[in-house]
Order: sequence, then C-alpha cells, then structure tokens
Amino acid sequence: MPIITYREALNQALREEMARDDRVFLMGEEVAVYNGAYKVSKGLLEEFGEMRVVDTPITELGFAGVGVGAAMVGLRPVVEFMTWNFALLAIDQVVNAAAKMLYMSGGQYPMPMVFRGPNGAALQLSAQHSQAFESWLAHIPGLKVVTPGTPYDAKGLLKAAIRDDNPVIVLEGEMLYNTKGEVPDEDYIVPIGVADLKREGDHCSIITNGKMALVAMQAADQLAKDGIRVDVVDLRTVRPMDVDAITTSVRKTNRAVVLEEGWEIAGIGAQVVDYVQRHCFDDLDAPVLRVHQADVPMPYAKQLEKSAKPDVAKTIAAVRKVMYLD
Amino acid sequence: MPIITYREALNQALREEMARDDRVFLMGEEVAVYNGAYKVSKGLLEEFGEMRVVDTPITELGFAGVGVGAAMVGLRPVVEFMTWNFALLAIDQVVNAAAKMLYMSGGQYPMPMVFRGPNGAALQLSAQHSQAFESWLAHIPGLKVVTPGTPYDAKGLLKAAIRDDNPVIVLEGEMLYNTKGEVPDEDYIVPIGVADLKREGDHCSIITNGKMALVAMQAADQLAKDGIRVDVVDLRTVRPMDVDAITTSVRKTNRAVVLEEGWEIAGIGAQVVDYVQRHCFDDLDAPVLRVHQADVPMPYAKQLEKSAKPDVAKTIAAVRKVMYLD
Amino acid sequence: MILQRRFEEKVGEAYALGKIGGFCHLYIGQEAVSTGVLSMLRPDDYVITTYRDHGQALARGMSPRAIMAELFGRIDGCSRGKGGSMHLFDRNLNFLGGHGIVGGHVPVAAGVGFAIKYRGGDQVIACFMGESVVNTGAFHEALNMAALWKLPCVFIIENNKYGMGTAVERAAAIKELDRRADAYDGMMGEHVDGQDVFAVREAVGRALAHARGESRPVLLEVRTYRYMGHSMSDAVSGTYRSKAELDEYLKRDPIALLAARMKEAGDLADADLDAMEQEIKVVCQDAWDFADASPEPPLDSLYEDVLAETGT
Amino acid sequence: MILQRRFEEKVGEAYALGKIGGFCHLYIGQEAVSTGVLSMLRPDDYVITTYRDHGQALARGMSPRAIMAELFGRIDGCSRGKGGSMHLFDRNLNFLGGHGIVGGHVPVAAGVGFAIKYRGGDQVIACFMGESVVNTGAFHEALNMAALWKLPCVFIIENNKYGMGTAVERAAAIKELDRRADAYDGMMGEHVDGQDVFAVREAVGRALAHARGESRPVLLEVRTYRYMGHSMSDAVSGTYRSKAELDEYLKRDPIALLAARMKEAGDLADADLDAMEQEIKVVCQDAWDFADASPEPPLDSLYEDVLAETGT
Ligand SMILES: Cc1ncc(C[n+]2csc(CCOP(=O)(O)OP(=O)(O)O)c2C)c(N)n1
Ligand SMILES: Cc1ncc(C[n+]2csc(CCOP(=O)(O)OP(=O)(O)O)c2C)c(N)n1
Ligand SMILES: [Mg+2]
Ligand SMILES: [Mg+2]
Repeated sequence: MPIITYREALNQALREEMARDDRVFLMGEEVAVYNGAYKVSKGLLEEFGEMRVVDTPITELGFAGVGVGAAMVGLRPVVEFMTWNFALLAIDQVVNAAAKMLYMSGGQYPMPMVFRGPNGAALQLSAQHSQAFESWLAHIPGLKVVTPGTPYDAKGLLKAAIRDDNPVIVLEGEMLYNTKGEVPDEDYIVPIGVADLKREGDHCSIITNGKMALVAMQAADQLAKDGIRVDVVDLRTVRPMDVDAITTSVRKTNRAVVLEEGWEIAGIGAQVVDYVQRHCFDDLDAPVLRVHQADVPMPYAKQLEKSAKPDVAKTIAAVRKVMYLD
Repeated sequence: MPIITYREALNQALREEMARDDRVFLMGEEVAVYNGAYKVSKGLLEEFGEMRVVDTPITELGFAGVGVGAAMVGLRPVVEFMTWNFALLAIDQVVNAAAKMLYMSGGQYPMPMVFRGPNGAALQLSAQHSQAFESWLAHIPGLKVVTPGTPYDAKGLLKAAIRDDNPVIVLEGEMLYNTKGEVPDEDYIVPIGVADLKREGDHCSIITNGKMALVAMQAADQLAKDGIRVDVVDLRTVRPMDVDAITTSVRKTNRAVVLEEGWEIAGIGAQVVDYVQRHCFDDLDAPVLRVHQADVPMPYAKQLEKSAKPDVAKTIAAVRKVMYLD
Repeated sequence: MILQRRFEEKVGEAYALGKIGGFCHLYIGQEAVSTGVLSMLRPDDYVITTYRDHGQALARGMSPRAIMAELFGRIDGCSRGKGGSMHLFDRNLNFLGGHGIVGGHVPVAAGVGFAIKYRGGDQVIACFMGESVVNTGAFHEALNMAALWKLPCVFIIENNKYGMGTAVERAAAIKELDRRADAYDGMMGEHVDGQDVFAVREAVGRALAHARGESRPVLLEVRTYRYMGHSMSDAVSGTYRSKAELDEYLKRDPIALLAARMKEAGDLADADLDAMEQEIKVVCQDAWDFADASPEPPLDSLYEDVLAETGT
Repeated sequence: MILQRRFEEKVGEAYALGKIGGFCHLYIGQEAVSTGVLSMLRPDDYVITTYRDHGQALARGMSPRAIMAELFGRIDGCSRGKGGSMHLFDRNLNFLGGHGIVGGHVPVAAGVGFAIKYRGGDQVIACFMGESVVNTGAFHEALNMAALWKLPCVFIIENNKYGMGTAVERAAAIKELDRRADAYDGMMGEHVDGQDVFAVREAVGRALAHARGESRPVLLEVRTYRYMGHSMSDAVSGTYRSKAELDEYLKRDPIALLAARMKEAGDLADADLDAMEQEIKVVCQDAWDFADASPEPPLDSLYEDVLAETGT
C-alpha cells in the first residue's frame, strides 16, 4: 500500500469526492489560489476551477452560512476553517443553523455538509491559536464529529463525511499533516461512529482520539518494554461515540486511562469516564484516570507549552497509576 | 427576611453594585428604555442614566467586545445577553478575548467583567432558543461560571461576580425570574466556587446546579414521602467546581445522581461523574446516573418538549435506580 | 393581504386561549411587503425569512392549515410541530424557513444565491429581514460576499421602525438604510413605501431586473410599520412608542390603502370585498379546526429528524 | 522607522536560528504607518493592534529588550513569555496588545473609546488593522456603534494589498476601503499614501481633530505594502504575487523616501544616517543579548495569570 502523508490523504479524499459528485465543493480562506493555508487543497483549484474551490474573505460566520444555504438547496459544501480557533466566530451557524435545520423543519431540510480544519495546538502559537474544541462540538445533537488520527482514517473519514447527509465536523491536526501512513489507492470509507482498536493488550485500556492516538501508541510502545500491555482504543468519532468498543475493552482490561487533547472540565474524556463507570462499574479495578491539557490558556514559551500539553510521559504515568504500580 | 423574586434579586444586585462603584455599568439589548427583555434592569436607566445603562444594537459580538475593551481600561462592565443562545455570536470575544487577556498579556490586563443572561429552555421556544451552555463555558480556563438557582443565590452571586476581577459568566433562567425566596436587605455576597447543601439526607446525593436545583428539591420532597432521604448539593458555581462538597456528600451517601439542564455528551454532569468516580471510587455502591435533556434539539410541541426536559419524575427514577429500588 | 390579516387575528385568539405557545410575532401592518414581493417571484425562486414569518408563508402560498397546525404544535404542521411559529418551512414551495437568530439567515441566503449561480440557474432568492439586521456582522459579511461574487440575492429590509423596543435611529448609525449598499460596489440600493403594495411591486420589479437579469445583489429597504407588539408578550404601545404614533400609522393601513385605490379605479366593489372576507373567514376557521383536530406528535418523534438517514 | 526595520531583520535571523517560534509576522515595508500614526498620539492615548505588532510596539516606545525577550519566550518579555510575537502588551504605555483573531480587536477598540467617553476624557484610541478586517462582521458592528455613540476612535486600515495570499480585490467588494465609512453617518473616511510618513502624519492630524476634537470616529485607509511573506512560514513572493510587483513597491521604500526627502531639505546628512544605523545596531544587538540571557519562565508560572487575585 502506498505510504503518504495525512495531508495528502485528505487531499485525495477531497479530489476523489469532488470528481465523484459535482455537487461537492470546497470553500474557505486561502483554499484556492494559495492551495490551502496548510496545503491540504493543493492542486484542486487547477483541477476543478474557481466555482468549486472558492477563496472566501475572512468572514467565518458569513461563509459558514453560505455553506448552510448551499446545502439547503442541494449542494454538498465542504467548509474549511483555517483553524477551529477561528470557527468560534462561525459557531452560531454550526450550532443554531446546520445542527438544527433538519429538526426544526420537521425533516424537510437535511444538511449534507462538512466543516473541517485543524483543531488543537501546534507549536508555540499561544492562547488564541491553540485550542481543541471536540468536547464543544460533541455536545451538540444534530452534528457528527470525527477526529482522524492517521492518514488512513483521515481519508476514509473525510470521504464518509462528505457522503453523509448530515453536518459532519472533521477535526484535523496541524501537527498531523506531515505524519505518514499506509493509505489504499482504491476507494474506501471509514464508517462514522466506529472506533478502532489500534493496539491490543490486556492490562489497561487507553481510550483516546485524534492527534492523541499517536501519543497513545508511543506510550503503548514504551509500556510494552516494561511488560505492560495496553489496549489502545482510538474512538475516531466522538459523536456518536462507539460505546461498545469502550466497554468491550474495559471489561477485558478492568482499567482505563482516557487521553484527550483538550481541557479537562467537561471534556470529551469526562464523557468516556461516564460511560465506563456506568457500563463497567463492576469490572473496574481502579478509578479511571484522565490525561488532558493543563487547565490554562496555552502559553507561548516553549517549555511552558510543553508542560501544558498531554504527552507520552503523562500517559505512561497515568497507566502505571491505575495499575497501582507507582 | 423579605421575600422577593429572582428577577428582583438580580435587579437589587445590579442597583447596589452600580451605586457602590461608578465603574460598573450595564450594557445589552433592551436593557435601558425597555427595562430589559425580562425586566431584570427595571428602573436602572432612570436611576443611573444612559451612560451607565446602555441599549445596544443587535450585535452580540460587537458589544461583548465593547465590554472587553472597557474592562481593559478599568471599567467594570456587566454585559447582558438577551439569552445565551444569542451569545454564540459573541463567544469569540468571551473565549478568545476575555478569558485569555490576562494570560496572554502576562498578567497585565485583568478583565473585571460579567457576562450574564438567561440560559436554557423556557417554554415552547423550540430549537434555536432553548439551549443550556454551562458545559461549554465551564470548559474554558480564564472564566468563572456561576448558575444561581434561588433568589438568594442570584443576588449574592451576581454581586460577587461584579466585584470579581475576572470575567464571570452568570447563567440565569427565564423560568426562574418569577420564582420567589428570602433575600436579605443588607449587603452580602455568595462566594464564587462554593456549593450549597440545600437538603440533607443519607441515602443518595443529588448533585445539581442552576434551574435544576428547584427540580432536585421537588424530587427530594417526593422521595421523602417514600422514606428516601437525599442530599441535594447545589453546586451554584460550575467553574471552579466545589469538588469537596461533592465528595463529602457522596462519601456519606455512597450513591449519586447528577441532574443537569443541558445535553448529555460532555455535559457538566460528566465532569461531576468524573470527580465522583475518581475521588469516591471505593465509596460508591452503584454507578452514578445522570439526568439531562434528551439528546435532541428542543422541539416546539408541548408534550415533546416536556418529554425532552429533565424533570422531577426522571430524577426520582434515577435515584430509585441507584438505590436498586426498581 | 386580507388573508394574512385575518389569519393572524385568529392566531392572536388562539394564543390567548393557550393553543399556541412560545414566541409568536405577528405581521399585522406589514402585509403589503410580503404580498408586494412574493407576487413578483417565480415558483422556482427561493424565499427565506425571520421568526416573523406568517405573512410571507401565506403570501408564498403555504397552506393555512399546515401553518396553523404548526402553530398549534401538531403533527400535521408544516414542520411536524417541531418548529412552531418561528420556524415555518415548506420545501415544495422553496420556502426556506423562518429563522430565529437575528441576522443569521442572511449568509444562508447568500449561500442559496451561490448555489443558484453554481448551477447556472436564473432563479433569485428573496431574503426578508427586520431593520435591526443591518447592524449585524452577519449582514455585512453576507452582503460583501454577495457583491463580490455577484449573487442573485434580493435582500429586503422590512423597516418597521423598531427592533423590539429599540427605535431604528437608536441602533443604526445611518438614516437611509438602503445606503448601506454603498459599502459594496455593484450592489443596488433603493427604498420604497411599504404600505403601498404597488410601489413595493414596482421596486421589486427593478430589483429583479438587477438580481435576475444581471446576477447582482440588491438591498431594498421597505418602510413599513407593525401594528402589534413585538411578540405576543409585548404591549402594543407604551414604553417605547406612543399610542399617538401608532394611530398615525394606522391611517396608512396597507389593506385600506389598497382597497381605496382599487375602488377608485373601479376594480373592486364593496360586495367583492365582503365576498373575500367571507371566503377568508371560512379558510381561517377551517385552518383552526384542522389544527385543533390534528394530533400532538407522538413521543417517539422526539428522536426523529435529529439526523438524516445517510448514504448517497 | 530604521529601528523597526533593523529590529525585525534581527527577528528574522533569530527565527531562522530557532530562537523564536510560532507565528511571526514582520512589518517590514509598513514602518511609515506606525511611525506616522504614533508620532502624533499623546502618551495617555491608547493603541491596539493585530498580531503584526512589532512595528507599532516599537513606535509606541516599548523597550526593544522586552519585545525581543517576549519573542524568545523568556520571563523578561513584555508579556512574561506567555504571549509571543502576536501578543505584545505594555500597560505602562497604554499599549493594549497585539491580537490574533482577525477583526476581534476592533470592537475592543470601540470599548476603549466608550470608556474614554464614559469618564469624560479627551484621549483617543488608535486601532490598527489589516485590510482584510474591513470584511469582518466585527468591524461592521464596531463601526456602527462607534458612529452611533460618537466614540473617539481612529480606525487605521493598513492596506498592504494582501491578507495572507488573498489580494484585497478578491476579498472586499469595494475599491476605496475608506468608503466603508459611508455606511455610518458621522464617520469620517479618508485614504492616504502609507509610504510617505509626512502624508500619514497629516492625515492623522485631521483624524485627531475629528476624533479628539469632535468625539467622532474616523476610518483611515493607509495604503502600504509588506515586503516580506505573510509570516515567517510564507515565501516572500511566488504563488499570489510576483517578484516584479514586489520590486515595483520596493522602489517606494518608506525609509528611503523619508531619507531622500530629509536630505533634500538639508535635514539629514549621510553621517547622521550612519550614526543612527550604528546606534540602532547596538540597540538591536543589546535586545538580542538581553533576550538570550533572560531565563525561560519557571514551570510554576504555567498556572499564574489564569485568574486575577480578586477582591475589590
Ligand atoms: C442574535 C439575536 N439577538 C437577539 C435576539 C432577540 N430578538 C428577537 S427579535 C429582536 C428584534 C429584531 O428586530 P427587527 O430586526 O427590526 O425585526 P422585527 O422584529 O421588527 O421584525 C430581538 C432583539 C435574537 N433573536 N437574535
Ligand atoms: C478570524 C480569523 N480568521 C483567520 C485568521 C488567520 N489569519 C491570520 S492573518 C490573516 C490575514 C489577515 O490579513 P490582513 O487583515 O490584510 O492583515 P495583514 O496580515 O496583511 O497585516 C489570516 C487569514 C485569523 N487569525 N483570524
Ligand atoms: Mg423592526
Ligand atoms: Mg493585509
């Protein structure tokens, strides 16, 4: 299988779906002439022309609304946010329009659209540019929310998102765009709502998603050196969540660590904990622990930022703790 | 002690704090000439004049930003959102400006301001006007978030919020404005971050906040008729949360139900569950159960809406279930 | 126009009886706007509006029964009882709904204009909004894109002088609202008397020539007045406007003006008017009866329409 | 202006060496704007700007040491290493920061104007922004309120022709950006050549007369050009602009223009210029050395500045 980057995988997904269905178009800041702020849309303008690859003014609220309108009358927009930090300006359209249109119209207006872009922290971008919003988005009924962690999942989930008749949020990662992995040439999708057991073990479950799947795998590698075998459950989708995958794993391992990129309070990890304690109450040998960003806005200084982020060391420490090893 | 409405309690808090400190001013849609969409600011224009009670255009993003700017240079704005549904348009200013200013300026610019208004569902206002955002707001470091459930708490918490040097979110309730309770005439505050044990019992803890405190008390009354005695822990503040109050109660009762107004996924209740399982793992006799809004946008039709909302019956059922009574 | 008026009078009654709940914003006084605009549109054009949507829905030809049933929160409502007064939708008539967030639907309208252009169609979208909308960021962002991309959008400001209790001059730093079009090259701006349905139709004709003919956006300010409170929970006059002001505007009731003009031209006799009133009365009562007989949505339907069955 | 130029050249070097991280947007080419504006302000006036903030910070008189230390992410930085390049703040100089959300700081500036008026002061706030900002909703909402409430705000559009890779005419449906002022009664609009520091000063003088004198907002479009890429991670030319275009604009380098003019007037000799360059070189090197020697913030400080110690 070809090995390509996460960025190329997304690019392939866009290209294939645009070729497959001429109702699909891409819109956002710098997606056309500039080939995307992170080059995800490279070459698409040339291939599909300016009606289908649309540079917008810096008006997140406005162009998200344009996407909503286009979806109402049958197009299938893919709206790119340069980063999800800026999507806060558009969140009214996502939450009050896209997520509710089908419901408040009594089923008349489905919203076949995608909102996508990088989410979470990159490197030293400081407070306003380093936020992870999966828990906010997963909170909202009427949306689906996917967080691919690998090139394979990125392509498969983005393709599934574009084909879905509902508003699907695709949370990518600036730090993931250059990561590589195997991605089939042929057409495939990764179904929305299905977790992936990325590593098998029986001592503890690490339940994670998105960018943190990589961190979890690295932690798993290191733990293995000490003879600790962990399940790595990559949720891939955070709404709807694959509760079965979570409970199956925890019933086997009897211990769980939840690793997420964002802040602690009412984070997506809290929801995972809730599922675990509710469905695996009698299976648990220790409280579930969580690893997440420090509860502060992201600082600029390199070492401060590093210490604020969830990482391999913190994950390992949590696993050892739920195993009562330290 | 005088018995007044929640609305009057808020009005007193505003009046007293504006009289006490001339840097405090109120701004928002319809707060002045119209006396407030829900009449919370009744009489204030007359008393304090149009520089301190300011009607704004319908520009949530803009006037929230005006509040931020005024706070940066030493005023103490109270920004009213007609409802928190509309605050989504302003959420960038709340999250990216107000909550981060002190941090990204390295401590130079505190944000002594309040964002307040009704949160959650009233009656038959349907999807776009019936949303509870406490879990979103509690997620964000740099904010404090209070959710008063009684007139006493409303006055005390709003006064504390206005005196606080940080951005404080005050989530009120349209359905609460007419509720009545004892409110002292003299000056007092309710400290931010301190829960209130509103009912004592030893069989089960109901942990709740805001509007749901009323529901919890009604459930407690009915449960008492069956000899079931519950603790009602009204968090009052959801950021920072009074973890001690939660754990103290659960260690006593060994059982907990978390009752919240909003949606389930990554709701504030999930965070409470996380604290409970982490700190009271060995104390729990049953999994913690949650009561919350159905995971759908709010429908208009009366019976549908009723069935979507958390209520006394659902709370009682949950308590009975964690007590293995049904 | 008479249908809109009488229908809403019925709505007022039903609200008072508790048959309708929630927010309910009447259109009474503004009927010449909906009628003037929608009588000029083609069936394949699109329409989008705010929470104050009964008038446009009726003028677009939506069934009074389905509207009333929606207001009653019943399963036969046009939005299956899920939307209520603020969220009337009818896919068959390209009626893209009433929307509750002030300004929120304006970018959506631009998106419909975008889709029309994308497909190479010659439809337009008519986007109704209250005058407060001209201050919102959403309005500005949408107009800029509509002008930049030359979208066939007719933005119609129904300037009824107040946004809730706020007089337009206390919210908008501009006197002639259509002049907001000056900030966008290639956008046509115009204002017109909204109590005179013929004047509205003429202005819309010019707007359509620009929008459909040239694929360019138009900003049309239609000056009107609402005779009722902002919503059913707001007094008709008092705090923010005087009874005297209201009375002044009542003299230019759009229905009375039209009737007088038609009578003068000999196009309408008193008997015609009586017959119309009679017919409309029946239609409105029928809508009420239909709504009243329609069942509440089954509780199972709570979980329907959250997500579409997917797969394309 | 020379200080800004040389300082940023040093910044470029430090970035290449990995001493500075994250996003870093140079101001090179636009120095006549910051200098022209800030040389006209009083110390008690307020300044607010975007992430492209080094130029204004220096022109306002902030310490090159504190700025460089901030860029290096050190404890002696003006924002204690927490903000970085995009978030320079200096409370003592009423420098209200660099802000990262395009458009977000414009309502904040209106709020400062509001506070000035609230207190009855005669200060102004100068709010710098890139030309892309004129399309944002935040801009529109802020300008409407500033005009409505007559706030002493000078909104300065630094039109450097591009917002990242998007040429202004592909984003703004208006040619002369200051004409956006037409949408707000009582707002003055003007545009000026931003490579000529004297022209900028004159325009700012007129703006201040309006803003300070009449307590009215002003929208000033200053036409300039950036010589570097959008940020350190963007090529100087290529995809969205040609080398030829860049070269054309380099001919109107604001520093060269000023030097030529002063020499012509006999106000500047080559020796003066050399002396200035020499002095500035020392200042910049000193800033670098200071920054390099300053410690990283202690890990404990991660949890500081999240919330203020409260109690009033
Ligand atoms: C973003 C937002 N803010 C506030 C409201 C509350 N609200 C509903 S209608 C309204 C007044 C709107 O006035 P206008 O646009 O003139 O329309 P009209 O009601 O006069 O038809 C307000 C403030 C809202 N629905 N959305
Ligand atoms: C709301 C928002 N959207 C997108 C971005 C990403 N971004 C940062 S700078 C920029 C271009 C801004 O251009 P302009 O306003 O002309 O200022 P300049 O960079 O030219 O000084 C963009 C798109 C952002 N920071 N904020
Ligand atoms: Mg109005
Ligand atoms: Mg620019």
